[in-house]
Amino acid sequence: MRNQLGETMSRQSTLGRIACAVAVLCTPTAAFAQASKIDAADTAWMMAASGLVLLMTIPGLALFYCGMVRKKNVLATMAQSVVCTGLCSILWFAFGYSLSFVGDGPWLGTFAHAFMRGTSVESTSAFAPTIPEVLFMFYQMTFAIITVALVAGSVADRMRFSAFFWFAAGWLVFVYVPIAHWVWGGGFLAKAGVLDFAGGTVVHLNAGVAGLVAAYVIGKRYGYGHENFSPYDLSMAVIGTGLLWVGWFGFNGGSALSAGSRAAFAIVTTHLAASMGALTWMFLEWWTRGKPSVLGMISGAVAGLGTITPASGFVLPWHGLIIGLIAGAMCFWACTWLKLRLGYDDSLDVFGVHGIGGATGTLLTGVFAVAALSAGPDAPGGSPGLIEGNARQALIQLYGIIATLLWSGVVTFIWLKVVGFLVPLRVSQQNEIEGLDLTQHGEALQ
Amino acid sequence: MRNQLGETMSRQSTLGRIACAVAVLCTPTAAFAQASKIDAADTAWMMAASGLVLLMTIPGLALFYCGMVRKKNVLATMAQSVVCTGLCSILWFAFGYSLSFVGDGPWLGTFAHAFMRGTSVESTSAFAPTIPEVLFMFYQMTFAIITVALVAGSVADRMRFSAFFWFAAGWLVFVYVPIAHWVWGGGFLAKAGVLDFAGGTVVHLNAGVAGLVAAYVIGKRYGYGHENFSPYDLSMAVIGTGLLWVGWFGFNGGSALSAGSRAAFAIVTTHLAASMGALTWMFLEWWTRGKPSVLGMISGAVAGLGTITPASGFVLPWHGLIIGLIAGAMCFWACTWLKLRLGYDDSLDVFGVHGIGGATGTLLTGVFAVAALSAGPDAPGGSPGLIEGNARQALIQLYGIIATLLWSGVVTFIWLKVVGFLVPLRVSQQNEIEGLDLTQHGEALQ
Amino acid sequence: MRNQLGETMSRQSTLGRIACAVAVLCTPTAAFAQASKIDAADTAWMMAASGLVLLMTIPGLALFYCGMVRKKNVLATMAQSVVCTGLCSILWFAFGYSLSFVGDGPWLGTFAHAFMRGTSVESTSAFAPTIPEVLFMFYQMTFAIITVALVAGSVADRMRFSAFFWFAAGWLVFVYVPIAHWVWGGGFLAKAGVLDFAGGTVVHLNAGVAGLVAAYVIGKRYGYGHENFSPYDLSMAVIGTGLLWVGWFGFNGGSALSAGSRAAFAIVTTHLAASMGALTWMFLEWWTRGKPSVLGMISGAVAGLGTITPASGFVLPWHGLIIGLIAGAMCFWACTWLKLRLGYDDSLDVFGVHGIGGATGTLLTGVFAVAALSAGPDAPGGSPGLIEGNARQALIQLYGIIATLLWSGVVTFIWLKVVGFLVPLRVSQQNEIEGLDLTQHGEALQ
Amino acid sequence: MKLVIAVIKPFKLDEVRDALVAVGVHGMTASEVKGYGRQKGHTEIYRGAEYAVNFLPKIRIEVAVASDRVDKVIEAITTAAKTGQIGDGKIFVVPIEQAVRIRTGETDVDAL
Amino acid sequence: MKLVIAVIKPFKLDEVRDALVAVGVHGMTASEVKGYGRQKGHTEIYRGAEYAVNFLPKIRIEVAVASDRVDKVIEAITTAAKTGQIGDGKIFVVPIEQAVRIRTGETDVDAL
Amino acid sequence: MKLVIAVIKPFKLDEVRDALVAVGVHGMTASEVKGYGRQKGHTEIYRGAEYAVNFLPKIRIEVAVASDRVDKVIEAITTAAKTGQIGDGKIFVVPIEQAVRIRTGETDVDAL
Ligand SMILES: Nc1ncnc2c1ncn2[C@@H]1O[C@H](COP(=O)(O)OP(=O)(O)O)[C@@H](O)[C@H]1O
Ligand SMILES: Nc1ncnc2c1ncn2[C@@H]1O[C@H](COP(=O)(O)OP(=O)(O)O)[C@@H](O)[C@H]1O
Ligand SMILES: Nc1ncnc2c1ncn2[C@@H]1O[C@H](COP(=O)(O)OP(=O)(O)O)[C@@H](O)[C@H]1O
Repeated sequence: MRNQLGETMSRQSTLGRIACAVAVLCTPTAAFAQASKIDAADTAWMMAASGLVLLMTIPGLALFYCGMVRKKNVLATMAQSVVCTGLCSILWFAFGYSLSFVGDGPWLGTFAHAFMRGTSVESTSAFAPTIPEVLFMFYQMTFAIITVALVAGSVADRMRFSAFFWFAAGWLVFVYVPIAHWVWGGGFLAKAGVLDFAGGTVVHLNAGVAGLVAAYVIGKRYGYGHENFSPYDLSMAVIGTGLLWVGWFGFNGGSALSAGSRAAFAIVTTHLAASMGALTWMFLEWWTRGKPSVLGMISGAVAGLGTITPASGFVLPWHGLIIGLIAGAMCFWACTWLKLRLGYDDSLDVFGVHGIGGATGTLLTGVFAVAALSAGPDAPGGSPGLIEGNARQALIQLYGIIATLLWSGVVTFIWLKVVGFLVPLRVSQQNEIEGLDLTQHGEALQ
Repeated sequence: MRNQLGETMSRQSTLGRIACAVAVLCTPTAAFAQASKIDAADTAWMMAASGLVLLMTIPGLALFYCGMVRKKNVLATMAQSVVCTGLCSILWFAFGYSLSFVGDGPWLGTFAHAFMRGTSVESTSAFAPTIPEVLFMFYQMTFAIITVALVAGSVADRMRFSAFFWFAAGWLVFVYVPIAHWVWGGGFLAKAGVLDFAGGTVVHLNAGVAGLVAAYVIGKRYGYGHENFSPYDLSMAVIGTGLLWVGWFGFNGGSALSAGSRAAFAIVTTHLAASMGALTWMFLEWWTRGKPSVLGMISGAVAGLGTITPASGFVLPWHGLIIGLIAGAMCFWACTWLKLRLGYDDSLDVFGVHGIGGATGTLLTGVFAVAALSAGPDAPGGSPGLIEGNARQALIQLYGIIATLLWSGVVTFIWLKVVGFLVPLRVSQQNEIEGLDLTQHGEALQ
Repeated sequence: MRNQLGETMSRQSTLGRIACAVAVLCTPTAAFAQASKIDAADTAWMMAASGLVLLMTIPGLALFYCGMVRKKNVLATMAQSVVCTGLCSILWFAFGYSLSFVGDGPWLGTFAHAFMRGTSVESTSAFAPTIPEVLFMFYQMTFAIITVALVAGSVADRMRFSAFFWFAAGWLVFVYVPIAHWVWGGGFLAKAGVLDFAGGTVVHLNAGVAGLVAAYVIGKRYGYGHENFSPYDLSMAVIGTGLLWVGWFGFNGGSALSAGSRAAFAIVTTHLAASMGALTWMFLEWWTRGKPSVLGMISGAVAGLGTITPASGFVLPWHGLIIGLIAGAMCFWACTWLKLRLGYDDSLDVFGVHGIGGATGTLLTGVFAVAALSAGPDAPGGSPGLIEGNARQALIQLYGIIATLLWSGVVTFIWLKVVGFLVPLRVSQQNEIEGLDLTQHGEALQ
Repeated sequence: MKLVIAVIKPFKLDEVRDALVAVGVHGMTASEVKGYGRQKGHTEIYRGAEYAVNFLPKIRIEVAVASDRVDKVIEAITTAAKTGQIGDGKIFVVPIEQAVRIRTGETDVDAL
Repeated sequence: MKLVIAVIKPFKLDEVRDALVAVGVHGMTASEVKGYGRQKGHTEIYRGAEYAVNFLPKIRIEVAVASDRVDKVIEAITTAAKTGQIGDGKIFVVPIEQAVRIRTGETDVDAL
Repeated sequence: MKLVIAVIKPFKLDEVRDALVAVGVHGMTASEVKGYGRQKGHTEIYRGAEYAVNFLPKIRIEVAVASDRVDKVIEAITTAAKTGQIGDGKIFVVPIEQAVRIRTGETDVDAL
């Protein structure tokens, strides 16, 4: 019947199509009366998980980021997270979800469920058969939001708000949506067998690479290198980290898409990686700089969280400790050594933490994956990793990393050029000195 | 048996009655052993939802509000949210709940479940048959708390703390409790068929109107109009907005009182309205004032959230976009034009955002309501709205709006006069200049 | 089979043992396919509850505490909560959990489940038969974290970070783990019948006593008594309180370990105690000092929350009001009178609020316990308290209090001396004046 | 030239600025300070601890003016800043030997 | 009359105030400043970036006193503010030509 | 001795300090101030309310120097702080009659 609908509608205006959504939705008059394969417990958990993931962006990421910038840019930094939430939610609902998760083409999905048309209160997605499809759409929406918001960190303190707005819109559509389809929506990377439980490639590597490219394209902040850029209020960054940390349980635990052991294992593995990441960065800093900073601890925690993300549902809790250790070390090295060598100005280390972390985690997933965790009725064998003798998995993971890296890097670059052609990407030096809060938003912290 | 008890107790002191609660509660010795119609999944979701709604007040609303006042009044503004939480919780448990949700008189409920007497671990309310009644009482408690706390925003910066304390107590009892009973507790508005899923009339319009009246009665802040009242720290308001936004999933999603599709639909619809509200306000401000402010974005988000509240469980996700758009525009107009015309000083725009939003949303519920969403075993037909050909619903909604507006306006006015007779409503001008933190609470931000 | 494993492994290195965990885990190839006694709804609730309890520490407690110190020590205070999270999580997973909850010796558990070895995705703990054991381990982990983090409050502003790190590690192992086993893990206090639903002895009294001892051992802050130590930013403490309050629903409600009436009752009882505690402290302060401070309200709320903790699952909601009243009064007295008399400098009143509250609540549990609430298949009789005629329970509670008080006091003292022998417990006076943020962590609020 | 230093109550700043502009002074530098004097402070209570706060928030204004306009300026400030209650503040006049406008290098009165 | 300007270490403020009150000075104006001098600062590290902070927090006190009491005041401040370590601060004395109490209009010494 | 008071644009502080050090001045005291002058401010909009902000953030530097070095100091500050745009700020020179180093009690030029 959905096909029929598709045909009958192909000749109609979008609004007409939307109208149809209602039609379709209304056919089963007493919807809730009918028996449904929707599970209440899974639904309860996924609603909570969706809330947790949104909490990661507003206020989590907004706090984490704004706590690291200078006073004059605090509100502008928050504005980026807020506007991403509003903008990406609408685009995702409009067609982003459908293009990512509906239709199994190798490159992209279809518009079949644009505006959730053709779905009813009974509908479920093949990817999450026990919860309402609208909830699955929403859960995935919160991932899209935070990925775009993450990128903003690299251009903080200097990108023009209007330019960011356009950048965010296009980046979601041209970069995030395709990659989400490739890895999670049944695209060619999924078919190739790439393992990414909650977003090592789709979210973190993707955002990290885009951040790096954006930092290069937009250039260094005025005064970078000699002026004192110390954060205005790190306590905000710590609060943000707490919310990110807890929210991540919804991010990784929710990616099990049901309320069972796998979700619980993912949460515990995630928590241990974050803990180990925090201590690792702390000790490395203590050892190399003489003092363990709070910024270091929270950076390590976020590094651990980002790195364990793709692995969380495929590896055991104690693997989380090992991955967290590697994450803390790799990201510490990237932020304190690599960054200086390469000489780019990624304001809030989106690449150093999420890019490096995402890639590392995706690779390690291929190393530590434990088949038993991913085994299920439809995949009795599960997905073993290198340690369980399946060396090929590591290569497949590498394949996924490279594909993501290339697409994200190239398309981000192109899209930035396009946007830069329409509106200057960067504020005037005068405005940069005055601060973005006042010049972009006409308000300021007192 | 509950009736028997009622009789035997009618001659006893409250404390005696409380004692009875125990008695009753203990009759089923091994309570938890018995079979129970309480559903674990619904209970899990409603416990989470209750937590989310409380999170909206402390710290959500406390942050949202205190971020918009001047430094000298930050703590006093937070104090209002904190004291509302403590005070209203006790009054609600004592008799507020029973008067609102127990007994189906047209005007008011009864004292039957005062202090939850006459209930056991098995008890459920007819309004939420699958969760413990004590949990339903608690969930509703969090609504009562935030409604009273919302009103505080209009008199921020100048109301005497002691006066606010008395105002809050009486307002809960004389204004909130009756209206909650009328609309949700089987009162005359419920019987008339007014649709209010999560509080367009009971919570937002109610708080907005009370705020407007209070602003008029208490008068403008010293220096209003010429002095610079810019907010001390909008970043707090942004954090608060994030918590309000996520908490609202418990507010609207929880109003389904079970963990199913309807809750999921309500959450998604709510989120889309908030997103659209934020962008609408942002663009209107950008267009009319030249700059998109962060305060504008979050005001629009809250406007969208408040406006979608009554509709969230009756309309489709994409309706959320339309309602969010209207919400952003209406509230922007109310806060930037209407307010100046009418010349009242509603410090934090309780009326402009919640009053206007609540009324708009309640009306639009009657326009967009989709029968299929509210259809269920007990109401196979569901509740259609104007678009589905049931024009009458719009009128019924109007009826609900007017009833709420009148009762809230008149009784708030009377109660303020009564309180003002006992203790001055307003602090001395001297104290207002020094700030409420120091003069009302003897503490201050450093 | 687990025993077999135990034997075969006893001769192997820890790492070897860890490896075995995998082995064991993998035996059931298609783990998730098999039928399981794990309940989805309970799992959903306990995952949410675990998140809520972690939220209490980061950022809840971090905010509550850092809001009460001086600007120069804000980050250092947060650092203590963050490092506790990382450190205690790893130790708990490594062997803390196993020593506390696995094996029923009177004094201590065993290493059987170190690193969760010997457990599978199917495993459950006898203490929580309907959720994955790994989730139970994690839930308990969040309790261990916050208990250690609580202690930090008494030595804020002056303890050397490195010393705190060592202190925290040892304190968890030597103080928390044994007491957790005694009361919750089937140890001698459990066998004696001590009732402690969510941590009156294990968490609050324990942390409070340790805090008192630490305050004495480390000594008063430089300038204590004559210099102005007013808090830098109480708004942070209020935010923290909101998160603690809501998180406590996971703390006490989660201690039911399932999503049913008992969890709901515990949450409501907890909330009422917090509300009453807040109002009680507020009125006492208003009456004795002339002004109701926000710090007073939140202190009262936390006092109520800490005090109701052991009772929450054993008493009725209205008992929460009484216990909250007593809590507010006792802790107010302890912080404003007792403290001055005894002349110790417990920076953030860990003893005055949590020590006194924990002891009071544990005792009152023995007074108000209602058998019907704890009655279940395995304990048809339930646990009655003094009011229900079981005076003995009050004595048993006293026994639990004394045992906790002695062990915590003595071992904390010894461990502090040991740590002090390895590294000075306190920073130099010079550093104390400059502030811990700069001198311990090399960063500061701008 | 003279440097007129005035310490006033914070909420009087706008009025003082307007008064100065009215007498033709188009520049000034203000800063937040804490003042100790006859005006009694308040006590803050934090749980067990009570602190007497004697330094009260004030605004310090610095105005450089030609010597012949000092009296007009003093009068303007006095009238604008006065509430008649203790704590209104003080005005001190200090000699300026040289003044320079950084942008142009102009000196003395031209620099103002 | 003279304006005594002292730059001291923040934690010495209370002692200095008491010392001044002891010698009969009942008013002063304090402000938070950042001082650069012999006293070496510290470095702050934020991930990859290291910043040398040379401006250290100090408190600047302004006290207007009758000329004949300047020495007593200087001595009081010196003794109270001294720790003997680098960074104790400075005292500068500047002439005041006029002083006014805004509340009463009193001038010169009466204004203090 | 003279007290050189300069009001400059905040982001120029480091350059000015370096310039002063270059001419052998090894101490100074800086504070955050708000300046009113020719440089026009901005308006902030909060929902319905618009506020014109005319006091702009500036940094005020105080440098005590021996009389004979005043010109060198003024020149150093001027060159370092100049952007050529309105709002660069001012320099005022005030006489110092006495100076003391609290730590040592040294006076006059030795105190600097
Ligand atoms: N001797 C002084 N030197 C410098 N500032 C002073 C002096 N005396 C008072 N002040 C400043 O003037 C303010 C007001 O003085 P105060 O004695 O409180 O009231 P009044 O101005 O009515 O005499 C004080 O807060 C302080 O900032
Ligand atoms: N030439 C100067 N002009 C103005 N302020 C100065 C000058 N030299 C030092 N100061 C102030 O005095 C403070 C202490 O000076 P410093 O040289 O560090 O130590 P000491 O006072 O022991 O000589 C500095 O932080 C600065 O605020
Ligand atoms: N008469 C004055 N007295 C004290 N400070 C002044 C005076 N005039 C200007 N200033 C300070 O100098 C700053 C710059 O002055 P302004 O007129 O804006 O630009 P310019 O320095 O280019 O003339 C002002 O912000 C203010 O702080």
